[in-house]
Amino acid sequence: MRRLLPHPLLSLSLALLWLLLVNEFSAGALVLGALLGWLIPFATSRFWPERIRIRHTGVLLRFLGVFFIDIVRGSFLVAWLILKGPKRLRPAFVEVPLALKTDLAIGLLANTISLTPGTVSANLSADKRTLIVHTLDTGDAAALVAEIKQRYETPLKQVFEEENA
Amino acid sequence: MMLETVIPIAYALVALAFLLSFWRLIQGPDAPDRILALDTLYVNTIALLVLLGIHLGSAIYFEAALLIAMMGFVGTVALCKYLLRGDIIE
Amino acid sequence: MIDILLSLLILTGAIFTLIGSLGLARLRDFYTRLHGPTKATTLGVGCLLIASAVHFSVREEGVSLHEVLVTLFLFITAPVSAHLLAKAALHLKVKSLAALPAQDTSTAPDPALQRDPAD
Amino acid sequence: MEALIALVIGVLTAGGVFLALRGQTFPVVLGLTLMSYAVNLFLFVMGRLAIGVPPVISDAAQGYTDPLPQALVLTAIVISFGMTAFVIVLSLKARAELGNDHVDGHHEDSPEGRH
Amino acid sequence: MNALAHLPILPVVLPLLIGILLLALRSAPLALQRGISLAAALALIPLALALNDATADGTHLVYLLGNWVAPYGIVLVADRLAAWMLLTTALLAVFALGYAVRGIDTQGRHFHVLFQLQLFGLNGAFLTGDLFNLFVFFEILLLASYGLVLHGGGRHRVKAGLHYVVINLVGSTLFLFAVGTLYGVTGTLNMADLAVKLAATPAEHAALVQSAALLLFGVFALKAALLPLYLWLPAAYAHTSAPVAALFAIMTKVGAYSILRVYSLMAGEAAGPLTDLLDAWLAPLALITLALGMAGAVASTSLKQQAAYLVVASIGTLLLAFGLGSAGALAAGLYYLPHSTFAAAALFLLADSIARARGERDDRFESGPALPRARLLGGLFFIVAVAITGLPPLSGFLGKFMLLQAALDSPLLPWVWGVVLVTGLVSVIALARSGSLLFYRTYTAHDSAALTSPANAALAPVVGLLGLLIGMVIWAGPLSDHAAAIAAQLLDPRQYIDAVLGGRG
Amino acid sequence: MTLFFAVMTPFVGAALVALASRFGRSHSAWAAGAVTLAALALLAPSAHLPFAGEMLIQQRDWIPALGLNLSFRLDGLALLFAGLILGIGLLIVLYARYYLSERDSMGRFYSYLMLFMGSMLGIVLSENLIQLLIFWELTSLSSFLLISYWQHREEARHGARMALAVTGLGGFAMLGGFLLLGHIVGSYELSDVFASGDLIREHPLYVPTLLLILLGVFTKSAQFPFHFWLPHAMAAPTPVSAYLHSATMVKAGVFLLARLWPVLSGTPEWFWLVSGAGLATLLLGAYVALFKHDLKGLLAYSTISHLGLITLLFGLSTPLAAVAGVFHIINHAIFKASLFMAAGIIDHESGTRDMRRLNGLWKFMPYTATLAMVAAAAMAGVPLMNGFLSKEMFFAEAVHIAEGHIGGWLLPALVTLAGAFAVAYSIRFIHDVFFNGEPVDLPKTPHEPPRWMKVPVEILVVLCLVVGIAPALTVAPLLAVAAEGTLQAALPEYHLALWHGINPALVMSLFALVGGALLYLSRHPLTAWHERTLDRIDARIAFNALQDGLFALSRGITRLIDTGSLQRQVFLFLLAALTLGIVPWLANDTPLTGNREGLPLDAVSLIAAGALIVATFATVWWHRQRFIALITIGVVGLVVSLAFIKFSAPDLALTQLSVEIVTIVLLLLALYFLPQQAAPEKDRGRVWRDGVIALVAGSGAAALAWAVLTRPYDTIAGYFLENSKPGGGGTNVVNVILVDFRGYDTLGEITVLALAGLGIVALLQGLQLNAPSRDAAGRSWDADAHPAIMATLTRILLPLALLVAVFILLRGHNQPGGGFIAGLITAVALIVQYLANGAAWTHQRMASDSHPMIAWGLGIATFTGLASWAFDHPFLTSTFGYMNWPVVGKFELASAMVFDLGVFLVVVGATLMILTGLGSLHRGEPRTKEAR
Ligand code: NA
Ligand code: NA
Repeated sequence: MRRLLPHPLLSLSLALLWLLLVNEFSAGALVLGALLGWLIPFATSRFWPERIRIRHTGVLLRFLGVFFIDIVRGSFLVAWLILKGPKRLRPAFVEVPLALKTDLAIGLLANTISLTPGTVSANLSADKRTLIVHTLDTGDAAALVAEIKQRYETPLKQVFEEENA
Repeated sequence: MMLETVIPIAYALVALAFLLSFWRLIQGPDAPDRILALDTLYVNTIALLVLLGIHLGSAIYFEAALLIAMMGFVGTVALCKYLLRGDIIE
Repeated sequence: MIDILLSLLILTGAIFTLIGSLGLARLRDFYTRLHGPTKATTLGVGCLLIASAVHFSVREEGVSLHEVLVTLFLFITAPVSAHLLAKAALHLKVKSLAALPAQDTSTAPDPALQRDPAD
Repeated sequence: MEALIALVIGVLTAGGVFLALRGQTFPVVLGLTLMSYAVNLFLFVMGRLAIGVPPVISDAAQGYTDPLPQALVLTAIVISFGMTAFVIVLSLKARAELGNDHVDGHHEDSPEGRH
Repeated sequence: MNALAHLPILPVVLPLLIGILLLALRSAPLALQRGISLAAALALIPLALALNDATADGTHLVYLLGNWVAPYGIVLVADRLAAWMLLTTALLAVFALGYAVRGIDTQGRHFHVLFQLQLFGLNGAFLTGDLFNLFVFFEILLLASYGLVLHGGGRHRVKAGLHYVVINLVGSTLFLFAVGTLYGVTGTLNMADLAVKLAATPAEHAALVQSAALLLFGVFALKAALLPLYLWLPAAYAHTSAPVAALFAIMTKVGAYSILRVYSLMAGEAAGPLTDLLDAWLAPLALITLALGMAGAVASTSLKQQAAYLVVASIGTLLLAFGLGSAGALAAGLYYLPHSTFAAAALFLLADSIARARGERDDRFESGPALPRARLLGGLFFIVAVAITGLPPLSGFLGKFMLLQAALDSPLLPWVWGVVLVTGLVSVIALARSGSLLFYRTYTAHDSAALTSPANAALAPVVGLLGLLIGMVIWAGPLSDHAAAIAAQLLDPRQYIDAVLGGRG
Repeated sequence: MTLFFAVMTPFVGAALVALASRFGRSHSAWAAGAVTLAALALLAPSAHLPFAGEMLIQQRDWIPALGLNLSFRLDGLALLFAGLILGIGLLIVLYARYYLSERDSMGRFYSYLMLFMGSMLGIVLSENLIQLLIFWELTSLSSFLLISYWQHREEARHGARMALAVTGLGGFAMLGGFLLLGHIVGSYELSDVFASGDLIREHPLYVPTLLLILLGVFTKSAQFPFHFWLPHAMAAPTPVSAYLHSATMVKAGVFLLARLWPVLSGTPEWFWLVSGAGLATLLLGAYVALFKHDLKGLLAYSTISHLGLITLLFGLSTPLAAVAGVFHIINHAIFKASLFMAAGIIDHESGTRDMRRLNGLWKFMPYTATLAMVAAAAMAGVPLMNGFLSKEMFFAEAVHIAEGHIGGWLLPALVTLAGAFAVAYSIRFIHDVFFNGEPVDLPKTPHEPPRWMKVPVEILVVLCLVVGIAPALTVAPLLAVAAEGTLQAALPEYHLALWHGINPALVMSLFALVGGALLYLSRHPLTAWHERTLDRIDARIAFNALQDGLFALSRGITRLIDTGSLQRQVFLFLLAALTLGIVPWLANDTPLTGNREGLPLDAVSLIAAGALIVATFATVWWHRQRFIALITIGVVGLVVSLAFIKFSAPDLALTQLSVEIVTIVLLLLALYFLPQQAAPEKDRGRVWRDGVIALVAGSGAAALAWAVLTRPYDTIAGYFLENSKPGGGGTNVVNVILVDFRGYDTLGEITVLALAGLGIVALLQGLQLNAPSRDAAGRSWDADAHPAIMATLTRILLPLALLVAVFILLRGHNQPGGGFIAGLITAVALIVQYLANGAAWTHQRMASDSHPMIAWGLGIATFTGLASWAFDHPFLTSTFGYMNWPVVGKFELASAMVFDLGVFLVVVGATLMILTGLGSLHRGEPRTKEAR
């Protein structure tokens, strides 16, 4: 089973995306989508040997909600800051110590940070223990770090890294 | 119709965005600025294509937008990797 | 009604697109310029794509959702691009309004990680 | 619009020609690339300009543009891609064999950048 | 359709298939690869002969690719000229390959694949009836030739190769500009259809179509190495490996062929604004090319370089014949074409054996060690030199004789005779000097072990090519009659047009 | 075809002789003798014909359309020459057997000699002028081989090359002359030419024809001013000199004078040119001969002089002079061959030919001396010798011609003077060698030669005497038929006898004899004067200067043009293209602008075009800051794609976008190994020049585009739009064109791509480049080879991108997309893996060898094309059909889709092959620690 269907989640997503892609919800499209959903992960399984496990679906959904809201929030904030003028900005580099261990989770966190209000993840230390984040306008660096850890890192850790769901 | 007034305005805004990005690309001053500007130009182009699609009522521009999204990313990655490592495939 | 929604989406999208580029053009160091395109432009294009999806779903029979794919793509790639750009800028020590991070461990001249200068 | 396109083709050609006449391999490659843009555009517009009438058969179409130049340009793009790739690698080979990146293997014009 | 109906495509498809097969078999034993490659090249000869036979009575074999009629689909057109070119190519290929399989083919990768695809490109170019498809096959044969010209590498080869590649890339760009313009005016790409449409071009487009047609001529002139566009040739030919240089003897002829093919159709006697378009250009430029090529041959400092310049000179002679344009001159050129191809190939192959036999002196014109098997090498050199200088009794003399005779009616008579005769003499002087330096002014080598004695198998292709030249002398009657028949067909483009368009023109 | 076989015998013999030498030295001599005899035997049965007043002509078609046939003629003149060639040839064969030393290759010598003999025979027996010319040139070639026989000697090499150059010049000129002659007459057959004498002489092309032919004659027969090669040809072994430079090759020129005498002579042009050259040569040769210290040099100039005499006789244009000319040809051949052989014996036995060292040989070789004396007497024109007879006739004709002309004494006086010099050098030849004191420091002690070396000389000397004493009994019939053959008319009245009474000719002979003796006596002051003055004038210097000039000029021109500069080549090509493109506009008054309505301009297009233009300029401006130029060229590509989209070409846009990125990746890969920046150009002039040509080229392209875009046109496109769906089964017409209507183009195009990949693989073999350890600013590279965030997230993109690729591939036939774009997307998706994770990581996960993929792709495409043969359709005929499956529903299957799959595979394979090949270039393995 594992060898025949290495990434069921991915297969499902791909089949779904196929339907989006062909922009058509016919039986034929579904058959082909399913076929591709099986075939592509199968063909690329060597690129992605470890299986992704999602432990807390609820946490994930909540995280996604926060994420989307924060994107919008972040965009408005950045827009406002841009319009307000460059002179008012208080940019800074902030180091965020990481509790996450896996590359996938770290990557997702970094992406999340970049898409959400006023922050862009700029660099990951070689030991993968610290993420350097650039913020556009910040007063309290420690508060920002705390917010990042609480809002994004914790749920990500729960979803992707916590043993024994 | 409302769309017929909105779309030209949108065109103008996106075109202006395109110009600003291009200005940054020419202006620099550093290589990352120019890469960022090129990346932004790609995204601006997607916006233009989406507008064009709505305007002309044609879905034919969708693949181009999709491809621009993909290719723009690859270009940016390659350019950055070059700045970081020189050897982009090592 | 749909027209209003569409118009709103289109306008919002276009404005965000513009603001992103405006930030790129106006802000005064690379790191701050990075924020505009990463967020505002991405959202702007997202809005336009949604507008497109709505437009085609309404005008033609059947739902048109393939625009979601482009959006998804952008949302995955934009932060990666931003990250790499920032990383490159830090590596090049591009001048910054904020103090550059004190000791960047990954770019430190670790002899074990250095290439042999002879080659 | 036709004048604008002609202008664009002209500028691309001029830029390509100027770079193709440079002494180092890299600008020559850039020049060839610009020239191929120019000629691809040129070949394409030989089917005349048309907006919103792609050559995809459908009942709703109000008209079609000339598909033949498009097919030709596609072929031309692919071929020039292969050619460009080849000339890029060849320029590296020349760099290795000639010791510098001048197209004639000269030393005087190229103090080797900062390598 | 019977088997004969597919005949025109066979010389194209065969080398393609063999190329693919050899690519798949790239790890197979070398002997197998060589055997397949040689067998395929040999097989092209009967195919070409069959095509010559099928077209001898004036038939145009028109092959509708994809079963689409002209001018919409791409057609292959096998007429006397195409068949003649195919035969020349096939014969040349066998001997070039026969030389290569003695070890040069292993100096780099993919020699046989590139070689077969080169033949694919050449044969395709000779058979196509479509101008854009001609471009495509030009690119195939060029890219294959890039690979071949660089085969084995080395400083000089790479530099010459780079020049060859870049100048041809610029040439390809111009090709597209020209084809594009012609399409933009006529809306068609089929050469027969183009001929019909161009002949009917109204006067208000005159300069435009002339401009396009002349730009196209520029491209062909570059490939053919006509003045002032021959500068890529000497270095490229002199520095590449011998079998490749030998095969390249046909490369310039592709340009010459294209000039003949395209302008016999588009710029003949009743061609509207294109009537006699090339008259003012071709012959005068060919004359100067001949003169400058010969100057280069005289000035050369090594045998391969000299051979390369002699190729330039021969292309001057050939294009002079085409430029004069009369039936007699065309026939002379068409007889001279295989001759100059085989003679140049023989010289390149022989030069390689000589260079090896001379050790570190290579093929440079300087006193060197006495050669192993000097009699044999010297004798062959003498015969090749006689051939390439156009001295009696070999075919070069007959070709030039035909040309000079045909020039009697030309207003350029004094120029043609003057240049052809004087360059003939100059080539004799130059080659006498070369032979004297290489074979006569020798010293006894201290270390004769360093000299490679040429094997019989290495000289066999040279002998074979010389055999072809002798054959061209013995059967000069029928061959020159056939050349005249080709010329007659070319001078009556209506036949071609009717055959292709089937009255739709 | 006996004549043909007679001519061919020596050619075939050449090979036999070479072969025979393998069995022993003298075998080749025997073989050569046998070959010569065989040729004689082939001619013998026909030899009586001329004497019976008949002529033998044998013809066979060769290239009838060109008037070039194998045709042979045996008339009196031909017979005489054939006899001389073969007869003297036989003696030479015998003589050379003993002359050549152990170190000389007999086989080679005789082989060359046979080649030469055949060529000569061909000349004299030819009925067709062009065929004659072919043999004429063959004599030049074979004599080159003979003269250079002792190739290790510099003078042999130079002498041979000079002879070849001069006679080659003549040969090419004569080709022109014969072509004109053939043009005038309408045939190259001598019979036709002889029948057209008046036509020829009255034709406007007569003078050029004559000049060209005479150039051939004069060079071959060493007439002034082309005489200088002959003495240098004396570097050949003496048998060669005896044969070529007395009896045969140099006689080819006078043979031709004789042969064409009936049609070309009799005009003032002929008279002045031929007799003028002859007289000058006669005098010059005789004069110089006296002062040569080299035995063979003396004979060479003597030969020149006698050839001048013969030429002069033919120039005089009277039948009697012509008869005398033919007679002297015979006599000269006999005595000069014997003299050369005698000189060869002396050289052979004493080791030198220098007359300053050779003295008193009479004591050592009295027999040879006697033979030499008889032959020399013939050369001097002493009575009782054959030379006397023809010289008498010559003097008589000189007087006859001069009669009645003002200054008529001049010609007789000059020829008498020449006669006196001939006597003087003949005396010198004898006295200086056989008497005149003791030999000086000879390398060998001389003695008589071997028996058989003398025999040929004896035979010839006997002939000198016999002919001289009893001409009417010996030579008369032969002379008569030969003269008849020359004149192609009845013979004039003449009388061959020793004694004609006391007449002006006899007086002149006496004057010559006495004057010659006086000249010889005063030789010391004369020599001193000569060496101070005229000796310094040497035509060879002029020839060498001419030849050096030719080489210098050629080198100069070639260096000037071919500088090995690519920039110049590109420049010239552009210049040529611009000229070709512009000239028609100057020659016609075609308006640039047509009358087609255009599209209105819009702001977005204007902005995009503006960006493109600025980006192009930026690329040019920054081409030395290469990384930046890459970014700006990226903008250019983007806007070009936008233009494709704007003007309804989505397929193009997709392709352009994908290619653009792959190209940038390629350029980045390359840039790593190239200098990051280039120094500014020093040559401002070149920048301006290139700027101007770029401007003109750009304007030209723009004008061309404008001219077309403003004109209406008819196109075959309608057919594609109509037939795409019903005929090709696809609604995306562009794709249907690509895979169906013009699938053959596409097959070619993917072959190009495959070739690019293969060519690059071949190029990369053995190519290793030093990886720079620092970037352009001197910073060391970032240590993080594979940033984790990029690596992780790009892995998600791979399946996504592949999904898109499949989508694009499958829909291509009906919507924008297709194999090519899908292939590029796939390749790019995989390349991103290389970018993010490195080559080693990626290669653990996929096959690193792309060859099979390319082979499969090309194979699939080709076999899809071939499959149509099975259905009796031409190559690449497509088919399609609609399937209806349960659940799936109706869908289309088209063979063109399979073809497109082939395209896809080739694109993926080739692109990966190129990129990964480039990515693995740096020397050795990367030294960074692998992240994983
Ligand atoms: Na003496
Ligand atoms: Na397509």
